[in-house]
Amino acid sequence: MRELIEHLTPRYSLGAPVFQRPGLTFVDVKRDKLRALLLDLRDKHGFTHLVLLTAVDWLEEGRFQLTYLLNNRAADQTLGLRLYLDRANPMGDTIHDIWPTAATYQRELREMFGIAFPGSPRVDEEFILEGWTDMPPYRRDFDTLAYSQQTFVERGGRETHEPRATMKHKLYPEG
Amino acid sequence: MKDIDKSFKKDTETDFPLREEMRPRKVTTPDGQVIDIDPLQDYFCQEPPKVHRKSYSAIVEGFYNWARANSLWILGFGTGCGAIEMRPLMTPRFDAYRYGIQWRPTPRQSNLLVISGYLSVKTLKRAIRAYEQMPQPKYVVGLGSCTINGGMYWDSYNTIKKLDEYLPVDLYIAGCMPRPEALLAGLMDLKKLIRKGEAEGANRYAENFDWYKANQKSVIKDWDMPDYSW
Amino acid sequence: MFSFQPDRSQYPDIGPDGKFEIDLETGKFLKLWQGPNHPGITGNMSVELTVNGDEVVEGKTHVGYLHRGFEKLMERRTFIQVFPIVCRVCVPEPDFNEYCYAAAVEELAGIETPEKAKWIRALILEMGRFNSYMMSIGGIGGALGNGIVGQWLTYVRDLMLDRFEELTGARIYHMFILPGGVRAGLPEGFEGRMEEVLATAERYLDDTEKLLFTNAVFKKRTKGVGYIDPALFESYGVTGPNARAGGVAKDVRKDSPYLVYDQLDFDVPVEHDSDIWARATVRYRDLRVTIDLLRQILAKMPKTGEVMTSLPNVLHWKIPRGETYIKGESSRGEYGYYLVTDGSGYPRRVNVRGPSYTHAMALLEHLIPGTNIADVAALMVSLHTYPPEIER
Amino acid sequence: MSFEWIHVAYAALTLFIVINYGMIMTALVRKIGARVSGRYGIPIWQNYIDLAKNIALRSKVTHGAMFYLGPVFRLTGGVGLLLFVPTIYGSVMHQNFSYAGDLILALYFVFFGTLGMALGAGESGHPHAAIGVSRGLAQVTTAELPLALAVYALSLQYQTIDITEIVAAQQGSLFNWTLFTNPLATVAALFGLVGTMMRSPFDVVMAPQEIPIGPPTEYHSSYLALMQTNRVLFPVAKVVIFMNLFFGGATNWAEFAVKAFAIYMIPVLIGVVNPRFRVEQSIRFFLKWGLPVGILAIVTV
Repeated sequence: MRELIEHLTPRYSLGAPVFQRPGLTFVDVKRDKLRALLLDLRDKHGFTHLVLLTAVDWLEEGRFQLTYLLNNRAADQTLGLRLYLDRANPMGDTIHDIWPTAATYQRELREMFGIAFPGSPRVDEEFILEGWTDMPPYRRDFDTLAYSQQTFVERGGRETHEPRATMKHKLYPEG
Repeated sequence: MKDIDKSFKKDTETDFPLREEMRPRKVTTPDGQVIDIDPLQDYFCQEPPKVHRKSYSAIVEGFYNWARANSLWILGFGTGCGAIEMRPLMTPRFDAYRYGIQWRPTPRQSNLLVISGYLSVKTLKRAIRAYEQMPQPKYVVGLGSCTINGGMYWDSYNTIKKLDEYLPVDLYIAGCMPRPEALLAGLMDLKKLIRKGEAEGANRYAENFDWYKANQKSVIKDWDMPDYSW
Repeated sequence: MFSFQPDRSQYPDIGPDGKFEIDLETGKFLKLWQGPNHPGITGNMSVELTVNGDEVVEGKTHVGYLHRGFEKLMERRTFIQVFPIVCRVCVPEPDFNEYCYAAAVEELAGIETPEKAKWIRALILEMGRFNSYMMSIGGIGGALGNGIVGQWLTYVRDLMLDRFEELTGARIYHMFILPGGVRAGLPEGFEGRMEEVLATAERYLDDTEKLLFTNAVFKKRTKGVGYIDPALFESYGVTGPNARAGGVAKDVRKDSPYLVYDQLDFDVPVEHDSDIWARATVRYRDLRVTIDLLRQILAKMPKTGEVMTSLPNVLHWKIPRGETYIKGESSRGEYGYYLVTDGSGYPRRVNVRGPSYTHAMALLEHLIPGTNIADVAALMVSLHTYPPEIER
Repeated sequence: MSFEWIHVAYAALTLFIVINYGMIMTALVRKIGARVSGRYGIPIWQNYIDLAKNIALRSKVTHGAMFYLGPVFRLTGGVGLLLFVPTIYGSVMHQNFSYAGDLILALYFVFFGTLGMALGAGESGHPHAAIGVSRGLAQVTTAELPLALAVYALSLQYQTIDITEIVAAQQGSLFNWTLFTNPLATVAALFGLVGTMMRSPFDVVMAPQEIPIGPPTEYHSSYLALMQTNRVLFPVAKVVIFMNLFFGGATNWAEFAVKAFAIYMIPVLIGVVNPRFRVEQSIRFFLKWGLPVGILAIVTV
């Protein structure tokens, strides 16, 4: 794996790799190099299987992280490509022509994180939510409990035990 | 558990836009006729449900209730994870057929809607449609803690927390998930309710139709649906 | 004399982009919804079909009826609070969620699992696979109109649920595999009772083979129907038995062994036709392998040893920033958890990679055009999709 | 045969007996099926409760006159089929309204209900009903083909189209039954029986997993109760024809009960172990296997 990363780094200006465990590596990529890198990995290096495509919201850093996980079955290697997008106006590049199944992931990301993927088929159709008018729910600044309390009627009499407070009370009853 | 973000305010300003296919338009039929179509007029059942009286004779009503109790046809609509315990219910180990409980694939022929677990907003819309299509008298059983007060999903943005706000529930079966034995016991209790003539949820729904509809509309924004059962 | 070729004279025209131009207002086409309230659908999802006569020209999968926002809920919970809700992600085979989540947390927090816990985990996973296959084969029988197979195999599944109950205390959601190990060891005499269940299962499977897999009608309905070109496996992300039915021996248990699978002796069954028949057969054969594996695990398992390591104080448990991906071979294909931590006491992001995600969405939409309405249910069941893991 | 008003009462008695017999027998058959799959099965009187329940339902939504007439036509088909065929041979009471040309009328009534159902279900406006009807008509038509051919072969063989005479010709010995005198026609007719009984492998029309549940999708409450009555009556009436034509008829109710049950079990046994064909597969099956046997039966008479 190290050889492959070393081989690819100059050409695609990859970031510093993280060798999570034998068989799993994460590396940062640039947006303009992504497509060529994916094609190269798929066609020349045996990373033919798109395991998943998902996003992580780094609210504090003001950016989204897109993770493309690719798998090379013969070599038992998984490579995670991390791509950072500006959180204010997130815009990704569609890869549905490389992996048709990516269109589904992109639809989900569009709906759940509000990341645009222009050109991806049916990307603007509703995927999971229906009649949703609020901000995309997987963003960190969306508070699901607050939304739930403001939307749904709750039945009274529900008692919540916050574990830390409960344990503290049990162990030190005097306080 | 993370604390609630007090500053978070739900967006109540934005209205869900009417979709292209939901707008009124003119359509040319294959034989050349031009007709006006207003999908929302067509799709919505504008007529509120009727309150159906009981039989005049108590003996006849008693006999009817006995028949209804001993022939419960469940709509085969697995709305949540509870559906997985409905299957053992109909198979050799628990065999609910013994008690006259059967599966029906279409809402028109079923009397009992089992809400098997949490209802997401999207499923709630379909469950309401299925419920309204069922013939009276009809019964609703809420299965699992999540129909009672949200259960595991008490803080989820997409599941309803209290089923009886939206549909008239006759009986709840608690548990996550309730075992088939609990389901059988619950259905037996429902039978007792029916025989006593207390399971009049459909009439309750018809009497408080406006209240139920207002509750439903407060969570469901997009009412687009095909106008037949599915 | 008789031409049994379908009459395609009424078919839609093919547009410039190679797709059918479907104009519903011509009256030639009919929109049909299969699901969510439909006995032929696998769980609570729906397929929007456009039919011309008996043939489907377009199919769109609609999911989201089971969406609870798990990935959001997990972000609000501490690492140990996540553990009771992960199993709810996939109802018929919940244990994979527990294992993948536990393994991901262990890897990022640097916790070692005891050897015996690994064996018990493998045992639980294989028991879950057994249940899942039982439902799948029964479902294929049911979708094609042979309900008896479904009845028998659900009964066998109930027997295995008894063993689950004995081991974990619950029928469906076991919450048994938690970060650091498993909750308990095996009860006294468990092996003997498990052997009884397996023997019963084998008897019922013999009957099933005679009833279903030698039946001419079943062969007619399934052979050559729902063919997936093996060349498309990679582009549509096909894994698990669906790929093995097309001659690609993809199996995470062999490709990158986890838990104790490198110490077990088993073969991965492979079929080559890549149609519904092959997918049903490969599941049936894999079920036999699973039964064998269960016996092996019980025989080779160390009799003594710890099953749980001591965790740090879970109320103040913080895991340093990092990310990982853990995968396993579920009964439907590669099941994985992508976990990102940010140094706080809560996960930053959990993403579930359910195999149904690719199978039921892009692949199914690709396969449906051109099939008969009657085959859609069988096609869907043969892909073995569980909707809760698509939308979570 | 001259008409007397008492015959109406006799026919009503026959109808009553046959409906009750059908109720119990279909429940029994379902119980047997349940035992095969390892269940205890429904109570034997479940059909009566279901019927009472459906009549007891309060809301009745109609889609127009034909929607209402559909089940009525269907029941008419069942009742007509029963009443124009001698149920018990040699009995004055259960001779019903059989007359010299009843074989042709019976053939007509076998199909009549399906057509009525098509009209009614078509008006319900549910796409499943429309698709189910078009499939059902296509499949039943081809399934009836061997049956019609077998009936022609029979009328050639016995030189009559009077069922009573056909039954009379079969009396005396077991080997006088058409089953033994003309086995080809019997086989051809059994194709028709299995094909129209709406059991696997020819039940894709009503299959819940594909087009749930075909034509009766929208029927509920009293409409469904009418159809349920027909559902227990029609198979027995059909079996009566087969009993009369091929299995020597019945001279008393006990013989009737045994023979009807045995003949009814043929499609049940086939259905319980087989998955179902697609529509075009079953059409192909009847054209490929049923039709040649039927033609052969005519040729070899």
